Amino acid sequence: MTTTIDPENLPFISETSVSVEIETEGMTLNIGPQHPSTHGVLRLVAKVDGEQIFNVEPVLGYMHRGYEKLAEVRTYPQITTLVNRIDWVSGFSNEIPFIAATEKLMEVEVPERAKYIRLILTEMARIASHFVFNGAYPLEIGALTPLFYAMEDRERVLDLIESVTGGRFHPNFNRIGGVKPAAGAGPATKKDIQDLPAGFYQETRDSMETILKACDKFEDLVGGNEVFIARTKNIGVLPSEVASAYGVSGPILRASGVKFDLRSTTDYLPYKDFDYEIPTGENGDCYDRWFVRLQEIRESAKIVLQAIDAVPSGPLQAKVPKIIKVPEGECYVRAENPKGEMGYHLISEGGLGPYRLKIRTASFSNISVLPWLLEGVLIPDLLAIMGSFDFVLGDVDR
Amino acid sequence: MSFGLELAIKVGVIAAIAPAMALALTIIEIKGSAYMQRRPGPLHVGLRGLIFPIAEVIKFIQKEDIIPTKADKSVFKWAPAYIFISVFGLFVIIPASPTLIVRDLELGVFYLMAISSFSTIGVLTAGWSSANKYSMMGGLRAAAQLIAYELPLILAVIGVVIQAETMSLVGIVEAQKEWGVPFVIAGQGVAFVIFMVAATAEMMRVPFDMPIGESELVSGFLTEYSGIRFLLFYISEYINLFVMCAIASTLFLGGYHIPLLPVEWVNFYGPLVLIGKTFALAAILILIRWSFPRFREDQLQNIAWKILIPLSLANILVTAVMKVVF
Amino acid sequence: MPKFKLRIPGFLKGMLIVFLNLFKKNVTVNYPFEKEKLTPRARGVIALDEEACTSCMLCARQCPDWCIYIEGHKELQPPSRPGGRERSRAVLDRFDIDYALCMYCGICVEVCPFDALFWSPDYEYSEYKMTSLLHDKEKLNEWMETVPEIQPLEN
Amino acid sequence: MDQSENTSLLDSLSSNFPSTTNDFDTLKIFVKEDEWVQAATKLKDEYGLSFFSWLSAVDWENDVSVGDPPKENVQPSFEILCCLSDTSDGNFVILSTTIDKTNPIINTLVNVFPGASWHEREAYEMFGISFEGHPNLIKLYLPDGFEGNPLLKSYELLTREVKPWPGEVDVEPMPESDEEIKGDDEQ
Repeated sequence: MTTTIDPENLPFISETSVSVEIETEGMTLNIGPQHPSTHGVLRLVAKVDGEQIFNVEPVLGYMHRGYEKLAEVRTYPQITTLVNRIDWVSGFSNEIPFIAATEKLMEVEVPERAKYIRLILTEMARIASHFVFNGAYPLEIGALTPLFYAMEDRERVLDLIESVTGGRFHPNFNRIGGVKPAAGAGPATKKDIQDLPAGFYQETRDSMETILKACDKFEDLVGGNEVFIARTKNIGVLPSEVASAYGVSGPILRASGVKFDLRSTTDYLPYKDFDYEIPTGENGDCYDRWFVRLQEIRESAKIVLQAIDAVPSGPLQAKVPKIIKVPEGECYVRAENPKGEMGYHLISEGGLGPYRLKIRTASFSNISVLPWLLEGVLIPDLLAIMGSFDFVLGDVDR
Repeated sequence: MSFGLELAIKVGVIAAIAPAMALALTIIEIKGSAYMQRRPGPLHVGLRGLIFPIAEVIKFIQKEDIIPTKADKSVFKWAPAYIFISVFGLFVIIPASPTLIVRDLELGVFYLMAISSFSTIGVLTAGWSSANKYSMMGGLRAAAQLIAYELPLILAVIGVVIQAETMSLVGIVEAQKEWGVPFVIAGQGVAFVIFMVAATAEMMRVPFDMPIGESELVSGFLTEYSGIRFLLFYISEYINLFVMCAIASTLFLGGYHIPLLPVEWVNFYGPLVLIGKTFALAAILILIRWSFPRFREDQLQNIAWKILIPLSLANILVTAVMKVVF
Repeated sequence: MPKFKLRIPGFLKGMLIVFLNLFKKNVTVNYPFEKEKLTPRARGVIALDEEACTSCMLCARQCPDWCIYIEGHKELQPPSRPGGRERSRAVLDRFDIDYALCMYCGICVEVCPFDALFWSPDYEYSEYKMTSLLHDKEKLNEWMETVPEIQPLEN
Repeated sequence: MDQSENTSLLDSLSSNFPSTTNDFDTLKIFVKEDEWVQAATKLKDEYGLSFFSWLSAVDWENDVSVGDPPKENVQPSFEILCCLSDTSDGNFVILSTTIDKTNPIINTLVNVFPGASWHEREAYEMFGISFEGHPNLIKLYLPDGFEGNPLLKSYELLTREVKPWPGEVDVEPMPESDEEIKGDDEQ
């Protein structure tokens, strides 16, 4: 349901034609690691003339935990616990590409039921991540109430994830070869099967209904508001060539008009069995980036609704040795993370842990385009554009 | 009664009413916004949170009042006083009934506009003297915004003055009583909207709260203030809200007058009616605060200079023509 | 002169939504007085069943954070059948989990081959001093009561 | 995997580039060091692989002080990987070249893909590889006073040395414990 006010012919309130006659020397403003709206510890050193910025230089590394080095001293089951802490807003979907890469190297066939459960939980993680964006972005622009409504709806999805996996942010539910089969390895705990709990289907259907209603509420409350449109329309327009040259992926690339979604091209999860559209924006400004993510919540809710009815029965995990040694080989698997393309380049030399694990995160490339995009922009727009990129510092600094 | 005693009583009454009204509006805003966001708001303070503002006042008084080393000490210390004085000054001309008024100035509206532009100095000095880039930008934004919205505020009121043919607020309310219909219906509806928009900008409330833009400027010119100085800013913000809504209801909604009630007891129901109308207006402003994002300051200037001022000039023209015709 | 196209002004609908939310029930769970219903699989704390543990050190090895410390020794037990030889049995001296380091990943519970470790959703064990987050085996045994039974599953 | 079906890209690539491998559905092209930039521009212009995914390096070393050494010993060198993809049907190619460790210099891809600058800065500070012609080759993540290149295999992890491993077995292993547990060597 598009908004009642069609975005084309609503004229832009004002254009920022700030003509500088008075010669004022620039000021370097540290939008520093400690700032209310840098989504974490990102520091922007901005050369500012009055309110207009003419050069922004992000300083990274405040959140660098050195995951690629840690991965080399960990065994494969331990890395999944490490990896879902990269983008902590969408916990579950970080593990998927790594597990898929290991399974590909070990040539393990994942049972259907495990694939469907993984798909349902990934789409729920996407809904949770996009709700955080839906709550935090209006906050950047000054509206305080959408945050509370977004967090309330997100609570529903997190409770569902917790009822299945036990953890809300860091579910750690994926095992190589499938999903966590049982609570333990002893005679009694082996029988405590970690399958979907009773009443899960009914609860998910109710939650998805309320989430679809919440999306319409957000469309009126945030998208319809003229002040929001004035603050986000035609601001931070990112052409698609620049986006792909910098490796910007995910909702931001789709907002620039590129209809490219890794869910439909690679088959790391059975997305082919469901029909869903890929929302794209027209002119790649902040409004489109916000609107594409709102549509994606709707699509994910639809996918989950279809997926619950079609979950096949069967084992939860394929036959996998207790001590996992991945045979020699090298492969790169990428997945559609809520923030963009997340990929793992896994080089294994047959040891207990990988020889080298390159983690390609979405937000790192997404914000590498910011210095180009923030030339000559006013400070409030800097925050509107940065907010629309929905990055998480763990994702950026790894 | 000698003038001194009368003056002392009046100042005493105002010194009691103004903070009480500010605390009442604070609790309405905090509890109201909490319920709007489906959370209970402050609960454990006492009486299910209703005495929260008193707790806050005490908290701010006993908090340490930090003055940054590089700040311009004397200017930094005096900044909150300017705003406090300008906001208190406005109480002089608000009529709770034809006699219940500090002083019914002939040039009431003129006095009103002069005093209300005094707070700009307070905000600018606060921003400039805190030796902090963010508060300096907040101060400059505030100065530009307050000056830009001074004009529509004044031009909107001129329409009312033409229609009521007097500048004294009691006279304006009497004119509305004689017209039988409050001015907001009798031709001054547009002026009322302009006045409310300009008043929101004067009070630096959302959607015009760029000077205290939390997500951009940390908290604008208030960044370096703490302790009792921050309390002065905080209380004067809510007194400003009360005063502006009181003036709006006096000029446009008929102040202490209600058509049905008998005129003799105006001294009794007058203040209640005035406070009722003021709190209604304040409630609308509170609802606006929690459902709007924030403008960018160049959009804000555009709205002031390109929409509000031409509109208010047109309104004056129409009122003048109507005055001549009827 | 930018003009506002006022068909159904968006901000009025926005204000209506915020106004209607005024009358809806509050969502907050008032923590100390009302407690949120926990899902039985929530990973709150790890409980240890002391008899079952044979100090095989598998969980201490697999723990990514190195936060499980185990010491045990061997003991001779009286023979089960009269005349049989004594059986040597590993006895647990010390089994500490340092919850300051633990990241609740659950590898230890999964790896334990003797049903000694269980998850319990209880979470109210915050401390004033970080060192007292090191739970010894008596404390871990206490958590055993809070471990829920096996929950019914979807068909 | 759809990657392996579209053989059109595979055979058109293998015609132009000598050694392309496609195991585990990862299309990998080996190029000599000096053809690095031309290969990238060719891939970008002719094959439409205009999406710059990532660029990184691998430190091939025999005596490693961290993790497990490679299976058969390998000639010590840096392997530089650069992944390019297209934004239509999602196939990707990994461009790879090896440079020796004595003087690790390779020319930069910034003029072909502006997005490469941060990835190259990261490889510079993590491996010590310097990129010829990079506009501002300074540290990206690490604080200024940090010496050493962390991702080199010779760079040990300090905390693992300081803290004794709690998995130390001071009680004799269980008599009937199966072989696998014993084989679990120390990390």
